Amino acid sequence: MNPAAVDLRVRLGRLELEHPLVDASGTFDLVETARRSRGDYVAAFPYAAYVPKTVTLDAREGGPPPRVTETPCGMINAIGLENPGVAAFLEGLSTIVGLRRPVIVSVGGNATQEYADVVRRVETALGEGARRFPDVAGYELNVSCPNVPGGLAIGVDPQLTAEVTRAARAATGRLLLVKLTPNVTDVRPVARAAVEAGADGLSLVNTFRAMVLDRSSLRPFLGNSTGGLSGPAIKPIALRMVAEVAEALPGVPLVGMGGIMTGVDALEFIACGATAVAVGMANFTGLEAPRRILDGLRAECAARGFARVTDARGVALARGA
Amino acid sequence: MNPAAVDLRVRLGRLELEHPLVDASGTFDLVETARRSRGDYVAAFPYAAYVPKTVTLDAREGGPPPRVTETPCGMINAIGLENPGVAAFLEGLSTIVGLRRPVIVSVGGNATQEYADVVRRVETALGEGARRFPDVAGYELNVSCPNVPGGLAIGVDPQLTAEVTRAARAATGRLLLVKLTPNVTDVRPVARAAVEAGADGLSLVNTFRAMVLDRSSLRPFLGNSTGGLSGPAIKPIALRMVAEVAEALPGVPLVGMGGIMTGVDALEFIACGATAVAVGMANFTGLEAPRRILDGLRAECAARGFARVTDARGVALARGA
Amino acid sequence: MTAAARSPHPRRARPERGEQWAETSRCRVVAARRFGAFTALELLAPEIAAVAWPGQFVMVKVPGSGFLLRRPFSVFTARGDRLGLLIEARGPGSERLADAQVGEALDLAGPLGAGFPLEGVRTALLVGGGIGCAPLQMLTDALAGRGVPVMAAFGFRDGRQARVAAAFDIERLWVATEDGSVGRPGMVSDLLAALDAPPSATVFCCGPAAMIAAVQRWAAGAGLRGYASLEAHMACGVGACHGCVVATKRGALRVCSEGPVFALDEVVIP
Amino acid sequence: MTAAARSPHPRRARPERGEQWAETSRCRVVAARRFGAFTALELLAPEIAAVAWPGQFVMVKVPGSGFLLRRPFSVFTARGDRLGLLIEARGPGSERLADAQVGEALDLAGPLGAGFPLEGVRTALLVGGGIGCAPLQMLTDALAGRGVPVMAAFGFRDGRQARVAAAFDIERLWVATEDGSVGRPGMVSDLLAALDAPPSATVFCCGPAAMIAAVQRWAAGAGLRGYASLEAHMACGVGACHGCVVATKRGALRVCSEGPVFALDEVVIP
Ligand SMILES: Cc1cc2nc3c(=O)[nH]c(=O)nc-3n(C[C@H](O)[C@H](O)[C@H](O)COP(=O)(O)OP(=O)(O)OC[C@H]3O[C@@H](n4cnc5c(N)ncnc54)[C@H](O)[C@@H]3O)c2cc1C
Ligand SMILES: Cc1cc2nc3c(=O)[nH]c(=O)nc-3n(C[C@H](O)[C@H](O)[C@H](O)COP(=O)(O)OP(=O)(O)OC[C@H]3O[C@@H](n4cnc5c(N)ncnc54)[C@H](O)[C@@H]3O)c2cc1C
Ligand SMILES: Cc1cc2nc3c(=O)[nH]c(=O)nc-3n(C[C@H](O)[C@H](O)[C@H](O)COP(=O)(O)O)c2cc1C
Ligand SMILES: Cc1cc2nc3c(=O)[nH]c(=O)nc-3n(C[C@H](O)[C@H](O)[C@H](O)COP(=O)(O)O)c2cc1C
Ligand code: FES
Ligand code: FES
Repeated sequence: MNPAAVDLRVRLGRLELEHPLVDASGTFDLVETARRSRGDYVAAFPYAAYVPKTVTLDAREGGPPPRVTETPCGMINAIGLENPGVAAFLEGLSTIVGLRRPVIVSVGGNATQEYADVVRRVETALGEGARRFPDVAGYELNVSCPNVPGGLAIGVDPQLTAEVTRAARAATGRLLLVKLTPNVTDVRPVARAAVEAGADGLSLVNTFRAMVLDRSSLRPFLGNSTGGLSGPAIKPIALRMVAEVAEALPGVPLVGMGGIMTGVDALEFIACGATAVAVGMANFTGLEAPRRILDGLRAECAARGFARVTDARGVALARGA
Repeated sequence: MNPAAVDLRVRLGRLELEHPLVDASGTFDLVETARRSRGDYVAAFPYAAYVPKTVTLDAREGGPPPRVTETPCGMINAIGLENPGVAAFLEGLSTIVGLRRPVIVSVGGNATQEYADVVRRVETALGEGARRFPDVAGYELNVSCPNVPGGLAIGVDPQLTAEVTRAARAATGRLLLVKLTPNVTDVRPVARAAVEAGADGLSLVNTFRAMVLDRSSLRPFLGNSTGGLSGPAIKPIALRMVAEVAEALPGVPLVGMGGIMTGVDALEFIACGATAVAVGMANFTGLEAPRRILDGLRAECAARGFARVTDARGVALARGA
Repeated sequence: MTAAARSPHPRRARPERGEQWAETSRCRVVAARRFGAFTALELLAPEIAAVAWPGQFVMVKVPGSGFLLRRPFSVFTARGDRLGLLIEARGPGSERLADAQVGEALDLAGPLGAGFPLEGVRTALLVGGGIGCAPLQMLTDALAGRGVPVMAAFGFRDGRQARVAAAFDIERLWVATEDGSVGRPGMVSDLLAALDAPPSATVFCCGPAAMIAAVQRWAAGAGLRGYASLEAHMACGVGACHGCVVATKRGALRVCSEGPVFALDEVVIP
Repeated sequence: MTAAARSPHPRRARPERGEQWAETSRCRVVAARRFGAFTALELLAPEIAAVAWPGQFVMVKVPGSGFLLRRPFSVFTARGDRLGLLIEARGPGSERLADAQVGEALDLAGPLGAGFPLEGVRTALLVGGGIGCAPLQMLTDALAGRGVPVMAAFGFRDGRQARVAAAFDIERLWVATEDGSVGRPGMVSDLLAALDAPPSATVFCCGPAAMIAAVQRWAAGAGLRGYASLEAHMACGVGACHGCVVATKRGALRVCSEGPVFALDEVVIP
């Protein structure tokens, strides 16, 4: 089968995507990339939708350095949600008004109410002048921000997750995704709570809480002591979680991620029930990563006789998704 | 500092160990090794204590093949607790009566009562003829066996874990360790429950529930669909969990494990608060692995000026362990 | 220092079905020859070569940091101090090994596994499919040493694979290819009917599951006894982890320690 | 096809402080020379060499499957179509790169970062510690092209490190070693007092944090302005991930995009 003939289009809830690949929040900054790259990078944006770094109501300084390093087949990060706050975020967004792809705004917060506040601020800006911005198609609620006593996240608690989701749902009619944390005993109750509270779909997984030591001092390497593990190392756990949620909540669109470096990796998440997939750490291997993964996905579909990428969805599951 | 001068002895509860390295349950079979190796492998056993594969009351067939494969910087297994049952286990144990190191029997079970039954069977055998066996110094309760509805393990539930521990505690006066599963939102409540129910120490971590697909069929590769991830890929998560438990339960002896391949890796777990460390996947890289790791640990202690390996314990923690 | 260097051992006669040694040794590649899709490596491995038994295998460490588990490879030849391996690149690890350069040292553990029983064999019919032919050269050598007549039938996918026949030194060797480019067109099982194997023959086969199932059916029909060498994904290679079990009529058995050779009629192909 | 092949671009004049390009290109190693603890690699990299600015860096992909994140290396030289890197093996990745063979192709992204400002510099005092001397050769070349006089002071741990001085083409170069084996015994900061830098001099420094702090104090005392090039662990190298921030008086700034060069007096060494 001719790879060029493979139909890569997918439907993420109400959203039509040209292909299943989006960037994972926090790993690709189109505003920065456009600023520093030759050619019209905004027009040439390789992903089917743009998920910027998580934005909070007010600016956040983030954690103390060092913030990143490599681990066996992965990396750890403790950026600590550094971001310029929603107002500056909207300024930046307006510089890529020419983007021909939808934007899914990743929203963070400490208090459960903060999420809805950010959503409202974006809705207000869009209401006042949508033509100043690219097409904001929806939101992804990053419920991995620590909140619960002991440093755990909102996303470990089905009830808190439902609260955050409900408030955001009330603030927007656009696509609403909730991004699940993998640091839980069972991801399904949280997934179910988010969907019952109004989420249109779910993204998973965020990073795994982890720790790296400085090899000479044996003290925690990261300024923040612990951080989030991502990359190929976690792929087998991420695949298991995506498959679990796909089986527990058939029909709910999922954005799968965790260690996607190649087209086969992307296809594996789709086989486990994902509608779309997000590329995180691979962005750090070079700007050509998304194209390479997309070309790989197309070739892998063709080699296996999938005329539509949606034909591969759920083939790894006990019953289709 | 001269590596040979480093004092590697540690005290795991009431147990004196010559050095901190033990084998991780299920990854080293001394009975088999002795049978197939030249020389007196029982006398030359490289670990400070022998932890055999988990044994259950009755023989278990284990899961359907395939059961293992490599993953990025790790491996996945779904052995499914195959074992010949406690009676045959004791027969095997008697063939290595010449072992000069203590044995820590790893115990599994489905019902919470099964653990205590296995412990009692071992105690009875020892009572009837301790000289037929090597020195059985204690037990490690493997609470990762699926039990809870939905395929979760006893070890995800503090109460079930306490129940299992209490029953086993009543059945033996020997060292009692509980081996924690990492597939939990917060490992500390389970750790605390085990200690309050009578555990002398804790081992962590067991494997992470994960999934690997067959690259050509895109169906789950393992016969059992999901399996347990181990190896260097998980080391940063395992280190975080060991540090968390060490900080939450100071003074409780911990056996740390997860991806230890080198002396530095072992030292890192000790820096995170472990008293002893277990070597799992590394055993599959070659029979010389334990010696290599032990020599590395000694050299790394010397290079950092730790005259005693215990001087390194907890140096990565907010306060010492 | 390698384990081998630590514990030198005298040359001994090969015990029936072979001893299993988990010790590792570093072995220099002294020759590497391509045969179509396969590469024949010759290694200087006096200790393993001295005691290897036909049907045994070695666990090879793939050089480079990207590989953790060792890869199992059958003993292709064991002549003097030389150990031969025949490698098909089927994934990143075997690809790297197929690219091994003369002079490079590989880390081998073995020989491992229970090899082919040779006691009482009067005539031998060897059946190999694809890379499954690898253990059959050493078997031929051992049978020849005992004066046992050998007939062999190898099946390959295509002409490129079939070029490996040139790496073998078996007098009566028939070849089939699925694409018909070399030898008889079709599967190796089609060859079997055409060979008139004497009823006293013992069948030794190694290859893909489907081939083993076909040989099993044919041998049962022809009333021949025999052995099959099986593959399984392995972790330890020494019977410790129970990762490599296959279904047999005696229950799930470990390919690495209770196999890789099993009685042909006890094998259960799923 | 590399990104560079997709979008060929004309040679352009170097813009002030350099443009930042995230595109990757495969660059052949044309020379590799050892200088004690360091290796100087020369790469055929016409596109990067044409536009690189002193103080910029490239993100290099370490060959082999064991490495995922790229490693940052300063532009050591950019002469014609050749790009020079100076590499100290400090871990597995830099070790592998220091072992790069002539003929091997490396995957580079860059040039990246904001380099040293050269506008208005009348005399330059370059201060390098250990591998921190790497960006100072290209800086010297650029300053020489503008007719700016250059003095340089390099500090090394020992004689083995100091051998890298031979890789430099700087007329007025003083060296200090901590073990006293070469040049003045002591730290590079001890050298500074001895040099009588004119009050109009601009200080350019790169090296370990402790050295930068010492230079900062000395320059403040001497009333000299200057710049420091900093290191940080990086993921993206292009300002996207905020992984590489360092503390400055203007808050946490990204070494990869807002640096690696910062005003000497705004740097906050923890
Ligand atoms: C007893 C035995 C003898 C063998 N003899 C030979 C031989 O002589 N020549 C030869 O070319 N091949 C032989 N094989 C198969 C060979 O081991 C695999 O092709 C090889 O391990 C694949 O590794 P990879 O990294 O290339 O593939 P990958 O698929 O990337 O490997 C991933 C993991 O799966 C395992 N694996 C993948 N395929 C197989 C397989 N077919 N069998 C066992 N494990 C596998 C690998 O060892 C590794 O742990 C033998 C296998 C067994 C069990
Ligand atoms: C702007 C900049 C310019 C540099 N220029 C040079 C140069 O010209 N020559 C040279 O030899 N070195 C230079 N370095 C340092 C070089 O990047 C590191 O030595 C190298 O990344 C270490 O990688 P590794 O795999 O050997 O070490 P490991 O410690 O195994 O690396 C693990 C991870 O940490 C990162 N890392 C480790 N040490 C450093 C470090 N000191 N700085 C940044 N990241 C680090 C690695 O990139 C990798 O992601 C520069 C660093 C920066 C930030
Ligand atoms: C440097 C870095 C920053 C990240 N920042 C965010 C973030 O701001 N919001 C978020 O939801 N996820 C964030 N993530 C998580 C990723 O979006 C993604 O869930 C995770 O990295 C797994 O994908 P990967 O293995 O492909 O990297 C970040 C990850 C990395 C590596
Ligand atoms: C093949 C295999 C079998 C295992 N069997 C057991 C077991 O029977 N009981 C147990 O408690 N843990 C078992 N484990 C888990 C290990 O003891 C250890 O907790 C885990 O592998 C993490 O260590 P590692 O990363 O060093 O392998 C097994 C692990 C592997 C890889
Ligand atoms: S591979 Fe471990 S038992 Fe066979
Ligand atoms: S390394 Fe990503 S912002 Fe600097």
